[in-house]
Amino acid sequence: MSNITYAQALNEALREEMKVDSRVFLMGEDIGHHGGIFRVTKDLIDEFGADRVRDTPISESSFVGVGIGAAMVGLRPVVELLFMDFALVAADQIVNQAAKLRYMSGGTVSIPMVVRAQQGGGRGNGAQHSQSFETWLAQIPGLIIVAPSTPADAKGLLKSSIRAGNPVIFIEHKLLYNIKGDVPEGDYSIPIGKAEIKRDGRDITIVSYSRTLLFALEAAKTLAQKGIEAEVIDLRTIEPLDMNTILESVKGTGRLLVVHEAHSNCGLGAEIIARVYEQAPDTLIMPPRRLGAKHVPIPVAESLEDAVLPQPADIVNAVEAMF
Amino acid sequence: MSNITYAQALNEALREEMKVDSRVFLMGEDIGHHGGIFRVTKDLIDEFGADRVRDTPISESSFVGVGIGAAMVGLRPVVELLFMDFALVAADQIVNQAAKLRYMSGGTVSIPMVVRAQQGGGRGNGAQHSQSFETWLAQIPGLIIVAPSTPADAKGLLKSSIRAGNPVIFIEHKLLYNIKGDVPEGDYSIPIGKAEIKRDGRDITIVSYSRTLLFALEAAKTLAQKGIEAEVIDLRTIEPLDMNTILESVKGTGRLLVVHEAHSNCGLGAEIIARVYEQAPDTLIMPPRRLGAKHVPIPVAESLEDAVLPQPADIVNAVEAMF
Amino acid sequence: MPLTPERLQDAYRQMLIIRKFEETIRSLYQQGKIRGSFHPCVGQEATAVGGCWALRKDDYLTCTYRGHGQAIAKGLNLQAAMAEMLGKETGCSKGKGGSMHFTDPSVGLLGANAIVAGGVPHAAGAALASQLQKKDNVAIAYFGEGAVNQGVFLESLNLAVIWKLPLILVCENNLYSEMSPSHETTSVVETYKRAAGFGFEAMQVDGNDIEAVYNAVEQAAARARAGGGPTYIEAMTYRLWGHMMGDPEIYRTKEEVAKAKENEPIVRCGKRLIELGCTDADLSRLDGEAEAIIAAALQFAESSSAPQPADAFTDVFI
Amino acid sequence: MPLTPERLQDAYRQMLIIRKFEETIRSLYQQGKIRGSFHPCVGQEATAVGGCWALRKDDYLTCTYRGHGQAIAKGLNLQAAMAEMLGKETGCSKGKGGSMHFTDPSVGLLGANAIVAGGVPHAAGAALASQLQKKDNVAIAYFGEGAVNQGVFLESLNLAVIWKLPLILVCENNLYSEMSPSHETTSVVETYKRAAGFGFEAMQVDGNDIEAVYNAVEQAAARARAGGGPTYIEAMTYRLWGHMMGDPEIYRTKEEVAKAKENEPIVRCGKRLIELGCTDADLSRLDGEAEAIIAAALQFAESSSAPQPADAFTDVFI
Ligand SMILES: Cc1ncc(C[n+]2csc(CCOP(=O)(O)OP(=O)(O)O)c2C)c(N)n1
Ligand SMILES: Cc1ncc(C[n+]2csc(CCOP(=O)(O)OP(=O)(O)O)c2C)c(N)n1
Ligand SMILES: [Mg+2]
Ligand SMILES: [Mg+2]
Repeated sequence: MSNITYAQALNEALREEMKVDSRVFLMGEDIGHHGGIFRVTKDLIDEFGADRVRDTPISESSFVGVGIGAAMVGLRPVVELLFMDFALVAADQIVNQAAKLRYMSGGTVSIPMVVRAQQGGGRGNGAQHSQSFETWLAQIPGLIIVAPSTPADAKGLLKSSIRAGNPVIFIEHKLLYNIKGDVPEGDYSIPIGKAEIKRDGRDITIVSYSRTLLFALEAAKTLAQKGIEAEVIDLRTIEPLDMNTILESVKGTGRLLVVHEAHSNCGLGAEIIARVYEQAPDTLIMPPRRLGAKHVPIPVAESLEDAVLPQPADIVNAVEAMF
Repeated sequence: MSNITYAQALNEALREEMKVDSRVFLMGEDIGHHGGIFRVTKDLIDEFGADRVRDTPISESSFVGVGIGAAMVGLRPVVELLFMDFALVAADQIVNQAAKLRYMSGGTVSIPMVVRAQQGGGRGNGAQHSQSFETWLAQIPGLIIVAPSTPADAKGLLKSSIRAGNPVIFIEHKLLYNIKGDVPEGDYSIPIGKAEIKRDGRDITIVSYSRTLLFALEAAKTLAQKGIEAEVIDLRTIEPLDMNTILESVKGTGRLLVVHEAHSNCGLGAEIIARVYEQAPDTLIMPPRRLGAKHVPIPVAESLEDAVLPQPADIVNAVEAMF
Repeated sequence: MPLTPERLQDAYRQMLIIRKFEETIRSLYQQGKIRGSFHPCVGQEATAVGGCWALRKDDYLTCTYRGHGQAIAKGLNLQAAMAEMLGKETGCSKGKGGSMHFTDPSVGLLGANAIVAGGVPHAAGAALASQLQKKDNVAIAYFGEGAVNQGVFLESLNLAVIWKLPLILVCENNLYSEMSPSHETTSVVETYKRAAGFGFEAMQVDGNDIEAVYNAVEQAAARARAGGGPTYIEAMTYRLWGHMMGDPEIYRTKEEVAKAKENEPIVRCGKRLIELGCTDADLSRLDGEAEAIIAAALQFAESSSAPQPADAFTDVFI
Repeated sequence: MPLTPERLQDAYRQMLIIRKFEETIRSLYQQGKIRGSFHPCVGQEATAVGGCWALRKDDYLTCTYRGHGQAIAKGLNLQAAMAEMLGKETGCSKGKGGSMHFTDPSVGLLGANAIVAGGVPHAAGAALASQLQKKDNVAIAYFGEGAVNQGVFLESLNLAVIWKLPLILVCENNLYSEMSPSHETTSVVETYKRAAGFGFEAMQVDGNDIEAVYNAVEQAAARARAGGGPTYIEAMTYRLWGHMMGDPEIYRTKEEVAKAKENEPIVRCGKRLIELGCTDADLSRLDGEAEAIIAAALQFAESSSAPQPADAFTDVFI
């Protein structure tokens, strides 16, 4: 175990996978000598060279497409988008191409590619640099979507993603990079598609992931002082969803709150609520709730951004209203 | 009243708006002399000239962006994407730009632009030409989304969209263009944000829109023969959602099924279900259901496509399972 | 090494096979047996055969919805191709991909694409993989002249040059993009000049002359294999049929089409073979062979079964 | 008509105002008073003032996250700009847009943009609107040399030429795109040559020479107003500070930056004014005036209130 940051954990995962698998290579803007704006690819160029740690022009659409082509012929590209918001300039390659080529080919090709990007708000980066896209991407069949909240999960899930053999959207959060945690040294992996209970509780199930998972844990502490014991589930993988873990928990608590930073509308909160009613309609003792960003673009000023994005206090309030 | 097709109704709306408002102009691929692949802009070039009925290169990103710029300085562009699937190559301009510029400017600019596109499957056009994007776009604050199912609604809503003063995504369906219906002659409009009950019923509320609305009506006939009277609501506008009409109906029926061709995952079905539990949790007498495309890309062969996209018989089955 | 007279005969038959494939599809389409759209490549067979035959089977190819000819020339099994058009489970994509998505990595075909220019970066990616692995495979991407105004295409021009990719870009300039004359929408009508502006080795060839296409691609491939980087070849050609079935073709005159027919690649290749000593009987024999191959493919496809509904849910992930 | 000596003095002061604006922001940033990122334009003031001053107030402008200087030169109210940086309700976007999205249509500023090249088609659209309405306004779009590899930019080059738009594209070539030297990622380093390959009237100018920029844009505007179509101006310049606050600048040497300072636009303009007969005292006076204007703006901004949380929910739709 070493106590390292989320960014360092990702860096370890990349380094270890590149060492054992010569098919793995990286593409992205300023990932080489600069080591990435968020330092995730720090020093990798020294170890693996500029061919495998490849700086790109500002041509997201093309270099994601290049990743697809390289993956189709057997390499394992890990493509970095500097901000998830830039997935929009590469959207055709992600949605029309990466997600569909295997299916449209009747299974004759596969796309073992990872697209990494950080997303989210909380830093005043404005509407074009603060979005959360997991619910959009979850609508697209053919993509696996992961969003770890801790350094250990980040390392283990990035390894699984690189090995998955399928297109994976690997979602980081700009305000998680400096979070520290204990991370196993050397090789291990966290399975795709497995949620984890990050806190046990009997009174309510709070489902979250990525940065708002930390908010949920913070809220759970406050709630505990008020006598409410929240079970906090970290989805870790958005698609495919681990409904078993959710349903199991809800069976025990009878209450459900889903929290995410992505906008509420047609979000994962709605999806999980719909599935609970489909798969286990009798488990809930009261109507479930979800909490996401309010339906406006993300503003810059702190007073505004805090009003739009879910905060720990909002979670506390939402839970209290369910008792 | 005249009995005309959905495509003709759209053509009338464009013609009439262009006549009364010189700020309205059209851009798109092959919309000029060819009149559009689906004939929606037929003959308009003869009346308004090639400047206002403007053929574009295959540069969706740029010409949507040009629409935004023209709208910002006071024109009213109506931009056609040949297939909704191509919104992906213009995604940045739609999502990062059109939807956000007004907000990011503190309300000092506005984008009175309509983006029209047909979407959906049922013709074997394959995974890159058969998608439905309304639920993705509904996640984006700053866009109005409409999806009429009848010729009369199509004409009236296109007029409202052009006059809205805000970015509107106007969703057509490739298999609705030849549907005929009675359409008022001359000027009228259908308000954005108002659903319509297309069939009265007391036993269950079926909410749908666009092509699956017709499937819902078809299913309702079959169900009536089995003694189930379905109320069928045509949303017409996806964003903002007319929850009042839905809640009012569900209050009467106690049962809810949402049907759409877009993929289920994080779809409008889930959203409406979540909102019903938020806004009127006691109205439902049994768990609500939603029906959307299964979570795979859209295949070509008929036996496959029919298995993936919701069919009238699926609606009948889903409803029967709720009784 | 240019095509020998013997190979040219084979290539002639290959072009006939492609032509007859498209003619068969048209008739099936008219019988209502084909779903979706069909974008015929009739008139463009020389770019397909000339280009793909100048490459190895383990070189990579991406193409477009109009790429039946290229897919077949690269080695796609004809029976599987025909079955795919009919949406049968024996199709090359098991009925999932249809007319616009022929794929067969076993012959290097990484996929036809229904998004204009969408497949161009995939070929660049395959070329990069070859370069990274120090292999000598090259990649070829076909696209129409309308594609040169699509962002991802232009971005890929830059990438290919700065990374010196073993990539061959073949623009099939058939003068029209859908129902519009491309010169109305493209600032520089000689698209190879635009590519040259990105630093590409770029040229224009007569795309209806199969030997010219073959030679250009062969040289480009040799250069690419030797580490010399990418080449852009603009092949001037003409599509003799409409953009797709149902195209009213109001954008061109019957005379223009008739005139183009005089210059079409199969007729021209036939004349060339006669010059080289073939007889009319030789040509008829080649025609008959092509006919038989297509008939067998059709027979196979028609007698195959439609996929089972449950098959819709496989092949998403490995 | 070139800048008169009197206008050049005003322009010098305008550049000083921009410089001091950025210096003030840096110090506020270091005090933790600015959220998000800040991309300073220090060293690039001549492209901003030279270009925007060659245009009319009712001409249109789009720019980038590095566009504070252009916005101010076009006429954006300084107090509103400063307040926006501090996220105040009196900011030009009421605190919603921040550093990367300065907008003020009343002075023709249609918006700075945080997506590389994202604002370029908007300028083209404004230019199209002017053309359609038979007005004589032109539109100018600023962007960096890194933007020339982004699809929407390249698509817009084609559109501008075929539609003969009254559009002026100004590439501020400062040699770096973020932390990378742009020649490593761009096939043709002289970006104006690539534009010429699209049929653009294209040229390179010394972007640190305010008069050169002014003259080039003035001529381009005259041409555009007369229906002569678009012009591409590559203005060679240098950003004296990092890409953004916190940039460790490992990609260049201190010597390179020191050398660039000798050529920086404000120093150069000062020398030129002395040549034209100004005294050192004149320059100091202009400096003092700029200082006072910035101090007033800062005072205004600091004494303004933060927006109310409820304000987050307005300004989405009209
Ligand atoms: C991104 C995108 N935009 C539009 C289309 C619709 N479309 C299909 S083919 C075509 C014309 C392409 O012309 P060209 O590149 O010259 O190829 P050709 O069809 O002539 O072979 C268009 C616009 C598409 N498939 N993808
Ligand atoms: C589409 C997109 N990709 C990447 C970025 C991240 N990014 C911001 S500035 C920048 C460099 C731009 O360089 P250049 O165009 O030369 O402008 P400069 O910053 O030098 O003024 C990059 C890559 C972005 N904002 N948008
Ligand atoms: Mg063409
Ligand atoms: Mg730069």
